[in-house]
Parts: sequence; structure tokens; C-alpha cells
Amino acid sequence: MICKKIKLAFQSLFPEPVPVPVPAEAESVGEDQDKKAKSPTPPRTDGVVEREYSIHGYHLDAQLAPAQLITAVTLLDEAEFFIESITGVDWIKDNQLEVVYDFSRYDFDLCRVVLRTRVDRKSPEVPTITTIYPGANWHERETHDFFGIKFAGHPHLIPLLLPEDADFHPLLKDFKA
Amino acid sequence: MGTQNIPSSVVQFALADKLINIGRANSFWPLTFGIACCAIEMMATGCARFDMSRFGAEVFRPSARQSDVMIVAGTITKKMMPGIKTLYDQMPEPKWVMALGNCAISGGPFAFEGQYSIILGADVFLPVDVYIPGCPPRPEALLQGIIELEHLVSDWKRWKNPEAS
Amino acid sequence: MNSPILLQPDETFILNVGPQHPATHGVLRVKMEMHGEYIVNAETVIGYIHRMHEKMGELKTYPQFLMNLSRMDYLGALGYSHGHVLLVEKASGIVVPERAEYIRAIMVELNRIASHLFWFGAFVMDLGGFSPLMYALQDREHILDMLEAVTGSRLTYCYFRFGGLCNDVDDDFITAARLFIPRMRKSMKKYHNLVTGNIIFRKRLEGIAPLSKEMCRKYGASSAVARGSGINFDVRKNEPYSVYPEFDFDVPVYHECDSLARYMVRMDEIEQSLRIVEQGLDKLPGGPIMPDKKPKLIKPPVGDYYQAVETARGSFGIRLVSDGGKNPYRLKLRSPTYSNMHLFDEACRGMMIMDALAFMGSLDLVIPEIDR
Amino acid sequence: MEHQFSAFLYQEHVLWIAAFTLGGLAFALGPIAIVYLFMPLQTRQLSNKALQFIECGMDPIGDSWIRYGVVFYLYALIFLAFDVDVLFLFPVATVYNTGLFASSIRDFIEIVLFVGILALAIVYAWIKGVFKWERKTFLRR
Repeated sequence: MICKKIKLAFQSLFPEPVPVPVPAEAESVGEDQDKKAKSPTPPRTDGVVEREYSIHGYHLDAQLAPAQLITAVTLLDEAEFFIESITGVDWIKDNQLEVVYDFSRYDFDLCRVVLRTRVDRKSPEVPTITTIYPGANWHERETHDFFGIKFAGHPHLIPLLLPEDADFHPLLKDFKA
Repeated sequence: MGTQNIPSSVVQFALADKLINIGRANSFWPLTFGIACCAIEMMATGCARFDMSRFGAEVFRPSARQSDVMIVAGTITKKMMPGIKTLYDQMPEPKWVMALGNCAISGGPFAFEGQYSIILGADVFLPVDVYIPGCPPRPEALLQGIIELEHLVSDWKRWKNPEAS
Repeated sequence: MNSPILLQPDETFILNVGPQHPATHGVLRVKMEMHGEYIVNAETVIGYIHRMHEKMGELKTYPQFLMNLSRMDYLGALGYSHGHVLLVEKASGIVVPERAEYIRAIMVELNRIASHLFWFGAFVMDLGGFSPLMYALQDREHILDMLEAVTGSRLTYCYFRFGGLCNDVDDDFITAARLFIPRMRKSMKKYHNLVTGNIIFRKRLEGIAPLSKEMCRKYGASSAVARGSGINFDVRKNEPYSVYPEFDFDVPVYHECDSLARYMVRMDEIEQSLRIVEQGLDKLPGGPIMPDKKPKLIKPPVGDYYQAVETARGSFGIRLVSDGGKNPYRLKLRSPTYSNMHLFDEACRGMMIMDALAFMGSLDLVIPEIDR
Repeated sequence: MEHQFSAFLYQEHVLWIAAFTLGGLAFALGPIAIVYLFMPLQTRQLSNKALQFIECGMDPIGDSWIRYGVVFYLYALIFLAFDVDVLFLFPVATVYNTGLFASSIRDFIEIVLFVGILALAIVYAWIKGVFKWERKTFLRR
């Protein structure tokens, strides 16, 4: 089953959250544990969670740091996933913006994967994945339109759905018309 | 409004103008300018069942130079407004505007507080002659709109007023 | 096949296939840099009919948002409200009675046939043939009459409710649908003779705009755009939902990857939808159309839910982030034409402009669905 | 007598020709004059773009006066040549099958020879690939 393979591959992305901070190579998950109080449940740590498909509609839900995004997406690209959509969620209570990536498969062994990255609301910066998936171009421009999340390295980050000179971001919770 | 505010011409014969207005009333050439759902009802009106050509209005001209009526069929967004203004300018006189559907009349279902990208109605920046309510209005409503525009353009009546007799 | 671009063209001009253009079927603008008749590169500009559906989703309660979905894609509107209703039922655990599920499936398939008929008429008109539009819309009017008798509106239906439907289907709808199916099959034969066999039509479409499987995957294309390139992806089969497992129908897949393949996929889909409607009418169970105890106020529990459905234009997905309140915290509408149209810029390089417009017709665009 | 009569014939012809040309001109320019008299003199405008080129509602980008490859250029030239060729056949048509060689095959053979020799030019153009549609691309050194 492709889901098992992807789940294991993702687990390899996150070394066990060993308490001592891992020295400064790529993903030192220990430090950037985001202290996010998501309502009563404990703040969600970076990692892969298996979701109940019949209720939530997707199988794997992985939360990663923005730096690990490219590795995860190339991993999915090699596994023949197609990009479903990229969107943003504004968690104003935790002062954070979340970028949600949806991936799915064309063939019958079904595995819907959702990648989430959380960035600070003041300076939202996420690396672009248009180099891997050119189909993400519009999705990223639209998320930039609505939430103001900058996608570093995006070839053409101008407003897509809003007028060319638009500087407001309408889907933020504190947007006044 | 109709013919009142059409700029004047060099020669004005009352009788000739009356005849010309009857000609205009019987052959409106709408501009193919479908924006949203009302455009589908406009196309359905142009097709076989509701048949706009009974009133001479089935010739949909794509270019603004050859059209008389601009049927604004759909929601006008702030990004689209300059385009509509340009199209209105490029249409030769005499020209009329029909606002088809609630969105073209007053923003329709998309006029809620906190909206940021809709112009609330075509009459904010266009001189609208006929308003056709509905979301989307039935094809018969568009046909009645055309007949209303005919009554505005020339006092020739296609059939006697049923209520009057 | 036309020759590829040999070298940097000396002088090009930029042509606006702009918001008001008969071939774009709505307010879509493509800035095409042209060398003579050939497109050097194209940049699609959208947003001319952005109507803030997602913002409205956050400001309105769940039942109030029902009417928005049919204004997003008004040709196949029932498919979209079907997705929205299934999502909220899945999230808040409402059980839908059997009869309502069957009626929903029948209505969605009838709406899909109406949408494909409208696309067929408009697509052949793009290529210059005017009379098929008249025939196709005449058949579509039959379907609209049936749907209007039950739902009350012609395009923008608000017929589904969370848990079932707003009113039941009476007998003359069923007899009308049974009469409609053989008549529709007869006119499908007529369309195939009138259009599919036409040599000019085939010459205009064969080998035009080949979309490789890799490009479809990179852009996330679905429905006839993907199935025309040999990808067997139909949400009703890949991720079965509602009562679709009970129907036996097959998914037309063509491997030629050109515009003619996309055309043939949609024409065969009409036949498959007719089969579904037939089986639906045969197996239509009795019983209620709304669950007896329905929660007064729809408040899905906290969490993140996603539902994908197969609409006339592709796999339409809705993501609901709920914080337990009566308004969704975030409602993302993943529109299929958004991804289908996205590959237009890359696919139309080096093509002639009339082939590019035929290619745009074969993508079956509805612009308010792209801009949302 | 003979002289005046032919002079008169000469004047009558002139009258006929004058009448026809004037009639033609009136027929062509008349509607334009009528329209000018009855048309509204200026159009109502919102953003003063009445005389702008039509580009689907948007402002045209860049200039359209550029040089680009006209693909069927030589094909048009050949059409011009054969247009002149057809011109020669008009006088032949007036005297075909009359006069000395009436009802004999000689006229027909003469014409076939004339057109045949000219048709060789088409064969030459065909071989040179004038009728193939390929893009004009310029190598700019």
C-alpha cells in the first residue's frame, strides 16, 4: 500500500524528538516545536498523523517546518502524487498562519496526503514548490492574495484574483473591507 | 430614458425620426457580453425554444462597434469595471444598457457587508435603461425586457396593451 | 504537426484575448505574445469575476451557504452542492435516508448531462458550427424542465439540504425521466453523425494540444482533461461516495491526449450518465427524504474535513476547518477548472491561435468557477 | 450627314457613360450622406476611449505596426500573375468560334496551348514548395 510507504518515508523526515537539541543540521525538530495552544488539545508537534478517512476525508496529515517542505514535496512527486490545492488558514488566536498542501493520487490505491506548515503571522515566509510542481503557481499566488504569505522563489508573485494594485489580504481574520 | 438623451443629429424630421426609431426598436443587436450565470440564460433565450429573433434581437455581435445594446449579464467586479467602461465608450450611438439579473441591478447575492470586490450594480457607472430582476431571470423576463426597451425607444406598440382594453 | 519555434522571433505583438471574447465563455483574459499566427507564450489573467465565495463561507452559517455553490458553477450546479452537503453530513455525522441518496445521484447525473450538452453546443460553435448549439440546447431544455419541476429553478438550484432534500420527486418526474432517456440516446446518435463524423471537425481537433500524462499530473488536471490523456481518474470510482458503488457504469478513457480525445470522453460520459439515471430510476426505494431527528443547528465538531466529488468539470474538493461554531472557520473550494486552465499557458506555446482557442473550448471552462 | 450622325453618336455615348458613373457614385455615396445627416453627432463616453482599438475591453499593449512573416506571400504573387493571364483570355472569349476558323477545333487547341505553357509556372512553383505552409522565421545575425 502506498500509504504505508509514504508514512514511513515521512517518519524518516522527523528524527525521534530526542529531548537534547540536535546540532544545527537541517531539521532540528527539537527547538522549533511551536508552542501552539490549539484549543484544549496539546499543541500539535511536527509529525505524521494517520487520519480516519471516512470522517476526515484524507489519510495522512503531516505537520512540518517550512524548511522540510521541499524534501517532503519531492518525495511525493517521485511517488506520482498530483497536487490538489494549496490554501491558507489564519489562526489569529495563536498569531500564526498555516499553509495547507493537498496531494492525492490518480490510481486506485488511494492515499490523500495533507501537509501543513505554520508560520508566524508577522513575517509569513514559505519556500515555493513551483520548481517541483508547476501547477502550484496559481495556488501560491492565490494564497499570497488572500493571506499575504510570501512564497520565496516564486517566479511571478503578483495578485491573481484581486486587482493588480491590490495590497489588502481579504481572508485574514482582522481584515476590514 | 431611451431616446431622450441620445445626442442630436444634423437633420431632425419628426416623421423620419419616428420611422428610424421603429427600425431601431425592431432590430437591437446585443453585445456578446456574458459575465456569469445570467449569460447562460441569455444564450438560452437566443436559442431555439425562447427565440429572441422573434423580436429581431438574436444577432449577438462580439465587437462593440457593431452592437446597439449592452446587456450586462452578471456580477461586475472592481477589476472588470474599467473594461466595461471601455466597451461602453466604444459602442456607437444610439446605445442602450440593460441590467440583467440581480447582480447587475444591485450586486445581488454578493452584496454583503465585508465584501471587497463587487460594484453594487451597473447603474453606479452606466446609464441603465432597463432593469431585469431575477437570479438568473427566466428567458421570458429577458424577452419582456427587450419589449420594454422597444417601448422606450419608439412609441410603436408591438401588440395592444392587454390591460387597457 | 506545425513546426516548433525555430529561433527567437524577431518581432512579436501582444494580443489580448480579453475579458469580453466569444471564445472564452466568460470573463477570462489571456495575454498572448504572438509571432504572426503562432503563440510565442501566453499569460492567463483571471479574477474578473472573483465573487468572494470563500469569504462568504466564513461569514455565513452552513445552511446559508447552500445557495453559493450553485452560483459557482451554474452549468453543473448540483454536483457542487452535492459535495458541500456530503462534507457537512460527514463532519457532523448526519445519516441520509436511502431514497434521498438515490434522488441526489439521479439529479446530479441529469445535471451533468445538461452541462455536457451545453459544453457540446458551445464547443462546436467555437469551431464555427452554429446549428449543433440549437439542437444541444433544445435537449438541455428538456432536462431543465424536469429539474425545474422538482427543484424550482433552472440553473442555480438550492435543492439539497443537510440530511436529504427539500421536496420529494413525484411520479410525472419519473415518467418524464424515463421518456427522456431513449430520446436522448437518439439525439446522441444524431450528434455523432452531425459532428463527430464531420471531417472538418476532426481535422480541427486531431493532434491539437497534446497533453502528456506527466503535465496533467504536475498541474492536477481532472475529468475529461486527464481522462483524455489516458489517466483513469474518476472520483466516483476512485473514492466512491454516496450511492455510486451501487451503479455499474464505466469511465471512458482515451489515450490520444489530443482535443478530439477530450471531446470523445465527454460525449461518452453522457451515455454513462444516462445509464446511471436509468439504474437510479429502477432502484429508487421508497421511504422518507429527510432523517426524522435532524439537529436544529448544524455545528460540525472541531477539526479539518475534506470531501471530493466528481462534477461535470472534474474533481471538486471542499476543505472545511471547523472550530465548532455555527460558521465555518475556513472553507476552501478546490475548483477543478482552476487546475485544468492552469496548464493552458504551458500547453499553448508554439500553437496557432485558432488551435489554442479550440483547445480552450475542449477544456470546458466556466470562469466564475475558476475565480470563485 | 454621315459625319454629324457619328458625332451625335459619339456625344450620346458620353451621356450614357456620364449617367452611369454619376448614378454609381450617387448609389455609393448617397447612403453615407444620409447616415451623416441622421446620425447622432457625438457618443456618450465614460472614460473617453471611443476611438481606441477594440481589444476585448482592455487597453492594447504595445504597437501593432511590426514586421512579421507573411506565410503565403509567394502564393499571393502567383495568384497575381495568373490573374493577368486570365485577362488575356477575355478578348479571346469575344471572338471565339467566329470569323475564319468557326466551328473548327483550331481555336480550342490554340487556347489549350496558351494556358498549358503558363501552367508550367505553377508546376515550377509547386516543386519549389510555394504551396507548403511553413512559418517564416528570420535568422537575425
